[in-house]
Order: sequence, then structure tokens, then C-alpha cells
Amino acid sequence: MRRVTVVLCTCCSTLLEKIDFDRLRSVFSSSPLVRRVLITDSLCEKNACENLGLKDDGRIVVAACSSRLLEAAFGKPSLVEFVNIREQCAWACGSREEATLKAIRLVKGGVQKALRVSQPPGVEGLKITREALVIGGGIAGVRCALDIADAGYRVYIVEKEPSIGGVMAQLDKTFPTLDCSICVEGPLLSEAGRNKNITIIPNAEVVEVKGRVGDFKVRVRVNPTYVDPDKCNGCGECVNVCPVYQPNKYDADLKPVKAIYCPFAQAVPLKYVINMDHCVECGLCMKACTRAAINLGDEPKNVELNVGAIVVAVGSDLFDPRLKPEYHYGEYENVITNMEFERIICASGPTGGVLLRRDGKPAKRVAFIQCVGSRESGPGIEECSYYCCAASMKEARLILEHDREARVFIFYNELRAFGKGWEDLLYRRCLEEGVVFIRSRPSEIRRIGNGSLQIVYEDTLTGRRGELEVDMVVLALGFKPSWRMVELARRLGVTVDKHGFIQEAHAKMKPLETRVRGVFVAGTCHGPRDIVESAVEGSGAAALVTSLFRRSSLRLPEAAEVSAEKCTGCGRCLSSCEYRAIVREGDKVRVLESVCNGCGACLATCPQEAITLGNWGLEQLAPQVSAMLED
Amino acid sequence: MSLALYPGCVIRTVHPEVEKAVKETLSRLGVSFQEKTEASCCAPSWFFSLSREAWLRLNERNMRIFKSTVVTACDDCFASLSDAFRVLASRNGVKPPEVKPFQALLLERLREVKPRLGFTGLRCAVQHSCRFLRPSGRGLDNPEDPKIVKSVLEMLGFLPVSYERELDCCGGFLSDENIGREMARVKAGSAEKAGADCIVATCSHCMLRLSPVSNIPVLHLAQLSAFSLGLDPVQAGFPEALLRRMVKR
Amino acid sequence: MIEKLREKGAGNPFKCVQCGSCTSACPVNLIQEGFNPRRIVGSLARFNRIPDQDPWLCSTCSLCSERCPQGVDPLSIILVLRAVLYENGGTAPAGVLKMVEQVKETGLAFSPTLESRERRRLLGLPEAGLSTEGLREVRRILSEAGFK
Amino acid sequence: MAWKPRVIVFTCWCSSSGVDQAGFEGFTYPPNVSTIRVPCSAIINPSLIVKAFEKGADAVLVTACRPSELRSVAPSRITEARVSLLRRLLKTIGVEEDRLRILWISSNEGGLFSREVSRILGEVERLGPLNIGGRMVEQG
Repeated sequence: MRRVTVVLCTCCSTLLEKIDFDRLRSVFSSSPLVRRVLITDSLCEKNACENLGLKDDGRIVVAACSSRLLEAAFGKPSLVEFVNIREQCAWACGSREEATLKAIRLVKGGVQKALRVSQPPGVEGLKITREALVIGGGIAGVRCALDIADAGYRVYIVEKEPSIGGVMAQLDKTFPTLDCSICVEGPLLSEAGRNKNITIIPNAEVVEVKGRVGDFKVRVRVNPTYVDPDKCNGCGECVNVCPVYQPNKYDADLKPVKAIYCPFAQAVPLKYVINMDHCVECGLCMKACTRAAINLGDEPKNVELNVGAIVVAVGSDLFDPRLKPEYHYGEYENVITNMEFERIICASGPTGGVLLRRDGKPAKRVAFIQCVGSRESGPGIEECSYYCCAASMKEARLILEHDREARVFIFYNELRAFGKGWEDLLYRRCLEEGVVFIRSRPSEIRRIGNGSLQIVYEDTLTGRRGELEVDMVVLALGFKPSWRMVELARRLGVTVDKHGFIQEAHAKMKPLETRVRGVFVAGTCHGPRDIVESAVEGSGAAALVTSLFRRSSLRLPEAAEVSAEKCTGCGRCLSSCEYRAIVREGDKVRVLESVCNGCGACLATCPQEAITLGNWGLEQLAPQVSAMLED
Repeated sequence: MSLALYPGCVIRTVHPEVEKAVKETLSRLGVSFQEKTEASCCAPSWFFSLSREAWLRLNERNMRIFKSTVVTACDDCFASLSDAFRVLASRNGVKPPEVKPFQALLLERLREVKPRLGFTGLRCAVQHSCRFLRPSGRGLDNPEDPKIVKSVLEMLGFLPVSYERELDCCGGFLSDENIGREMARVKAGSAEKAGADCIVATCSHCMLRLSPVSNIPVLHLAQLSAFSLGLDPVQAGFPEALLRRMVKR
Repeated sequence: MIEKLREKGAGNPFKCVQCGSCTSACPVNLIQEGFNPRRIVGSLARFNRIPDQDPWLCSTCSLCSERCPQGVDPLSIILVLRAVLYENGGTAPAGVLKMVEQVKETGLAFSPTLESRERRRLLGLPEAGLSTEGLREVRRILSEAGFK
Repeated sequence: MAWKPRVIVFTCWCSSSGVDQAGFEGFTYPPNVSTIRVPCSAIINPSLIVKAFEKGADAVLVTACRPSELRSVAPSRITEARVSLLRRLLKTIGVEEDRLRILWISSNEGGLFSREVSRILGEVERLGPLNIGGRMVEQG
């Protein structure tokens, strides 16, 4: 016959005059259900549990103050039932008699509940696979992987492009100090390539994620590159013989490369890949390859990874300027995006760093248009995209560095130079070098005669309308996550916000965690950021991962469980779960432990009562209620 | 199912030859229609903004008269009717009758019928009417690069010509005369500079505004479609100057 | 003040960030600097005051509403301003009032003239114009809507 | 001694700190109100509330935190829907609507809780004891 130990706390004897503890002791020590009754005066002391000898008592009812203080003291093993006889009883009742009667009633209820408490809440001692997966090889992902590897844990970087580096590798210079972007990121990339704890998986994407924090099973599909990375030593013989040219996404489709190519000189891994959409399979490269590394019949491979934590650092796409027809991007050739501008002004770019128009003539008068796709209620996003004002000012200074006589105009709406060094190194310097800032959002770009462009705008500071003739217009694009991000979020089980950025668990308290425990986020994939902020978040996520790995074992809070026999797969519980932690599996349903928040909303919706959650089922609560109502 | 025809009051009184051309074009393309003479003015927003209530009530009467799909020859009527019907439909939950501009119907029929038409070589500058293109929510044509009228002209055997001021406003509904005339003069001049033989409009107010200031004739799309479908040019209202140019081509 | 305009279907002036897109798109502003849709929306949103510009100068081509990134729809604000000014005793341009008179008289904004009737007859077109019963109905609607 | 209504209060994690705060600030409320703390208001099974009435409770209160306060998701909305549905059902077997109530108590609204409890107890006293125990058993 199960019995319960009742522990009463007088809260340093302050409750003695409010509650008749002797009467309590006599009522409960005579009850057959109670093993023994202990009265103590300070349960919240450091090791109250030990010196009361409660270690092996199993079921205990603790009648004392609000359980948050005691929970910490008792370490919350599940077989303890807390009853509040201080704030809700002693202090809330008028007379000692009333308080005593109420205390008896509450403890009776506690006893009934304690008798029926079963297995401990949550699962103790879960094993943790101390390996991490970083999705995305941009500055955030690489920074995060390096920090985790330095802490001594294995890291996989899954990157969808042939090389890691992300957007930062495409930039010419970075703001505010105008130091060369690839010179800053290159060493990081090669270090990541050399680090024995880091495994880079290029040309790959995450297809499926299962399991819980500490034990994720991730299926990764590696797209065929038709060149065996182990054999290829990057000699480049194949490129010389390849007859086919194709646009190179790295160079924003401006500088063609052969069908077999390496994205950029500092690529890591420095291996060649074949783009099968353009390859005519003539086989010349195979003959030229001294190490027989090329196999045109390559097939996509699936790689299974078992990791303990996942960091999403996939970055974000930029706004498609075609959604703003009035700027005629794609129709007028000298209207380009800021990414294309970075490639043109870059020494390794299509024009070797000389700012030329598409027709080869030098661009002497250049205009920047800000907030294209940001801060608007139209097709873009409603937020400010954080980086473009600084980027445009940096690019303006680059133009003037290359060509002193050039004239640069920046059409801004609210110029934002809030970062470290932005005001003096960018804005002041631009003003001194003669960049013209016009507060206006041009309504249209017109093409006149010889291919140069005319910007129709109203200078809102003077209220005068103007038409400015320029050689080239650069559109400062905001961020706009594409459908790929929403698809990845769905596979990971995390949610996205209204723009498509990944939703963090709490904007202020948990900025780098997501709804799913063990899945962290860093970089522009969860909001507009610049390079510095992305790197900071990369290190932040790495810190969270390493602190997770340092724990000896893992305790998950109570998660609901579905008993397979009772579940008929009706799916009523699916809609009741606000955290979307229940998923269909075959004709049954399954609860994702790492997502479930233990709120219990699904319990009541299940017609078969197939779902249980720790000790909050009907058979535990009903007797407690009826005990409290007996007279 | 026959369409309701509503040519619009300007066309009925100031440009009757356009009404004739519309009717000829529709019948030659096998479109059965009934003219609804009972329908009143479409109360366009530019002067009925004085009282929104009157605009809605007048068009409520028109909605009862039309009942089925309506085709209009003037884009101003098209915009006013379709906006009013949408507001009325949402108010009393009834499905609004569809309002089709003449050029959209013409494009559909030409694509179905595919008549074999001679190539006249007449260079036409299209006056895109703002009511048809904007707000882009109407989803009929791309406001920055309109194609419907141009493709109709090509099918009819004419040569659409693009010109610099193509998307500018014709100055249509302005109450201050000289601003309106100035805008129209700039537009017509730009069309003429691009070597167009005539200006093709699909809205009666554009025609009212452009004809007095333009050296080249201003015609409605229906007049051209009627002519290429075989109607005698004089009946379609072609001025002699244009006839001489066409003979020269 | 703004609520009254909003009820009559005007756009929300408070969403305006004063970026100047509408004014630079406005064809009338090209010719006359005085007419500035940005200032019209601005004076409403920031000073809650009816702008001192004449809303009848607008050619209602709705380029401003098309180009506005914040979806403020300045055209609807200008149209409602016209109605508000007319109701509070302001004058509407003569041409507009003439149109309204003709609609009251013949049910059509451009009433048939002798010359146009003749040309219609030549082209074999039926008589233009409403039946008397239709006309009476139109007049009733107009007077109920406040057009005396 | 005079009949006193017996009330069961289910409090969720956040609102229970509100209830504690009432005691902490010395607001007293009648003693025959017993509270049961649950992780979240959505865990309360409607059949548990029916059982409480069956076992002799004269009124049942559910305190939950306001939907906007809770993080991005709000199980409180589910509780609100369940309780309002249950109130209509219970009316059909003679349990007046006022006997089952939801109170939006955030963690610092102790005073609100005690005022509400006293007001509701006054109303329940006016309604008199609820003896549906027998009737419920008959209907099975």
C-alpha cells in the first residue's frame, strides 16, 4: 500500500500563530495513508532534504510556501507534491481556525495527488551527441564553426554553393574601414578548411531533420559535382580545354566562366565543379585531367549526420528589383544592383576593378537609390535592411578612390549611419569628398538617347522637382528571404516571421535560440544584419552550443507522450498544439520532444485520452479535487 | 449570352463615329450585344468626387440595368463602373457584373477568330489611358510596359510606335485649362517627333484633350479596328489627312 | 479631421514618410511647382490642417498612388478633400458644375446637341438619351444626394 | 453553521504567482477557496471541472494569464474557448453560468484576484448551494 510522508514547514515559526500545526500533525499521523509527519521550521535551507533524511522516502507532500523557492531547494524530483499553506492559506485567511481548516483540506488534496504520482517528469540523463551541424558557410556559419571547433567539438558545415564564404566573399571592400573583404574572410575560410574538427560538405542541402536536442538525425543530400574532390588537386588543366562558357553566380552573372570552374580563387575547398546545365559532355576535360578525377556520371548522394545541435546560418536573399518596374532593372542595362556593383568595382571582377558601363564607357556620374525593397508596405519588407546606407556610402567612396573626377549622388530617405565608425569614416568622409546626398525616393528612371539614364525625383528638403542625368544607377537592395528559407524552416520545425526570416524564441531574452530546443540561429537568416553583427551572432550561437555540450547529461522538461495503441490518428490534437509540436507519422501522431513546451493543451482534445503529460492526467487531479471538497 | 454595350456619354454625343465603329467591330467579330441606352452617366470620380453617395446610387441603377457583363468603349467609364460595382457588391453581398474594356474584349475575340487582315503600315502612337492601367490592382496590363493595345494594333495590321513621353498623363480631367493644354501639347509633340501618323486612344477624355493640340489625327482604337475589318474609312471617321498618308504608305 | 476624411474613403496620411515619390511622379507638378501631393498629405498628417492647395488641380491620373511605397494612396485623399471643400461652401470649378447640371438635365454628362443628333442620324445610329421615366429616377437620385 | 460555498480554483503557473502575491500583500479572501496549481491553464480537462461540480463544488474558477502576455503562442485562448463552451453546456443541466468563470490574472495582479474572488463568492452565495451530485449520477 503506497504511503506518503507529509512535511510541514512553519516558515521559521512565523506560521505557528496562523495555523495550528499540532492539529495538522494529529489529523495526518492518524491517517493510514501517511507514513510519517515531520514539522520543520526552514525547508528552504541549503540541504534541508538531507538532514531531514527524506532521501529514500519516495512520495512526499511538502506543505510550505510557494513552490518556486522550494523547487530549487528540492531539485524538483517528481514524486514530491507541493502545497502552498503560506501565501494562499496562512496569509490569506482571516482567523487561525479558518486557516487551519483550509490547510487540512489542501494537504489532504496533496496527499491524494502524491499517491497517484507516477514516473518522474521529463526524462533524465539523455545522452548528448557532442557534434554540431552548421547550415550555411557564410561569415556567421564559419565564425560559429571555428568557435565550436576551437572548443574541441566536431562540426559539419553544410553549404549549398561549391565553396564556403557566402555573400562576404563576393564583396570588394567592407565598411566602415574599407579593408578588402576577401583578405579578411580568406584566412578564416582556409582555417576552417584546415581545422581537423571541421568537415565542410559543399554543394549540399539539408533534406530532413528528426530527433530531439542532443540527438538530431539529419539527412543531407549532396548534389553531384562530377569531379571527385579527393582526387582533384585544383591544377586547372581541365578549364583550359573546356569549350563551354556559362555565367558565374559568384560574379553576379557578369563574368563568364567555363562549364568546369572554381567559383573564386580563395575558394575553400579549392576544388573544381561542373555545372551540368551548361556542360555539353564533350569529355575533353576528362582526357586533360591527369588524375582522372572527372566522372560525368556522378549521382547525388545522401549523407546521414547524427548531431547534438544545429545552427542555422543560411543568410538571406536580396530583394528582386524586378518587382519595382518603375526602375526598369533588367530592361535598362546601366541600372544595376549593389551586389553587381561590388563585383564590377572589385579587382577580380569582370572589368578588373574599373567602373565601366555595359557599353564599355567609364561611368563618370553614378547615382545610388536607397531603400529599394525595404521600409515599404509593397513587395519588399517593412523593416530597414540595416546595411544598405553604409554599403552605398562605402561604394561611393570606392568610386571616388578609383576616379577623382567622378560625381556620385545618393538618393536617401532616412540616412542611417549608426554603426561603429559609420558616421565619421563613411558619412563625414563622403561629404568631404563631394558626394551629393539628396533626400528623395525617385519615382522613375528614364532612358535618354545615348544609353545614359535620367532620374525623376523631388528633393523633399527644398520641395523642388528635378531630373538628374547619370551614367549608371545602383539600386541598394534590402533583404528578402526566398521560399528556400521557408522550406528549410519547415524541415527544421522552426517558424518564420511575416517576412520569412526565422523566428527566434524570444526577441530579447533568447535572440539566438529558436522554438525547437537545440536549433540555434545566426546571421542574416533571422533578420537584417551586417557582417559585424553576423559574426557576433556566429560566436554567440557557438557559445550556446558549447555550453549545451559541456553538460554531463540533459534533462528535458515534461513532454507529452502519445500511446501508440490508443492513438487512432484522428488528428484533433494537431490543431490544438500552438507550438506545432505534434506531427503525423504514418497513421499515428508523434510528439517532438524538443519542441513540446508541456502546456498540455492536447491532453483534453484527445477523444481516446491517448496523450499523457507527466502527472497532470485526470486520474491524478480528480482525487485531489474531491479530497479538497470533502468536509 | 449577349453582352451589354455601354459606349459612354462622350462617345455618344461628341464622337458618334466611334460608337458606329465599336458596333461594326463587335458585329463583324460575331459578338452579340445589346446597347443599354437607359443607363445614365457613369459619374466618373473626377467630377462626382463631390458626392460619393451620388456616384454609388447612380451606378446602383446602372448595375440593375446591365445585369450581365458590360463592355465599355471609354476607359473612364470602365474604371468608374467597375469600382462602383465592387463597392456595391461588397455592401450588399451580390456578385458584381463584370466590366470589360473594349480593347480587352477585342484582344480576346481577335485571338479566337484570328481574322486574316492586310498590313496597312500605318504608324500609330498609343495613348495609354491612366484609368485602364492604374491602379495596378486591376491586373489587366503592366502599368510600366503596357502591351494589350499594342498587340491589338499589330493583329489589326498597324505598326505601334513607342515614343519618349508614352507613359505621361494626357492632362485629361484637369480643371485648369492651360496646364491641361500644356501637358497635351508636350505629349502630342513627342508622339509626332517619333514619326507616328496618328495617335490611338482608348478613352474619350484623352481624345478630347489631345485632338485640339495635336497636329496628327487622334483616333479611337475602335475606328482602326472597324476600318481593318472592312468598314469604309470615311464612315469610321478617318480625316482626309490620314487617308492621304495611308495612300502614300 | 483625419477621421472624417478616412470615413469618406481617403487613404491613411499617417503612413507617409515624406519620401517625395508622389510629387516627382505627378505630371501637374512638372508644369506647376505649386501643386505638391507630398505637401498635401504632409500638412494633413503633421499639422492636421486642410492644405492651402487647390485639390482641383489634380489630373487624377493616380501615378502618385501607384508609386507610393507606403500605400498611402494620395489620390483618394485629394478626391475626398474636393468633396469636403465643396460641402463646406467651397466652390467647385465651373466646368464640373456644368457637367453636373447636364447630368441632371439629360442623364448624361455630355448632353446631345443638335449637331451631334444630325451626325448620329447620318451614321444610322438610334437616338441617344434616356427615357423620361429614367430621367426622373436620375434626378431623384441626384437631389437626394445633395445636388440642388 | 451558515452554509458557505465551496470553490475550487485552477491556477496556471504564471497566474499562481498572482494569487500568491495577493496573500503576500495581505489581501484576505474567504477560506473555502482552495487552489490547485497546474503548469498551464490549457491542461485543465473540462471533464475535471464537471467532476469538481459533481463532488460538491459550488463554483469553479480558472485563472490564466492574458493571451497577449504569454510568449508568441497563447494556450489561454484554447482555455477561453473550452470554458465558454462548457458554461453553455452546464447551463442545460442547471449549473448557472456564473458558477464557472475565467479570471485573467497576470503575475502582479494579486489585488484583482482577491477582489474578484470575494465578488464571485458573494454572487454564488446568492445563488445558493448547488446539489447536482445526485442528478449527475442518475444521468450516468
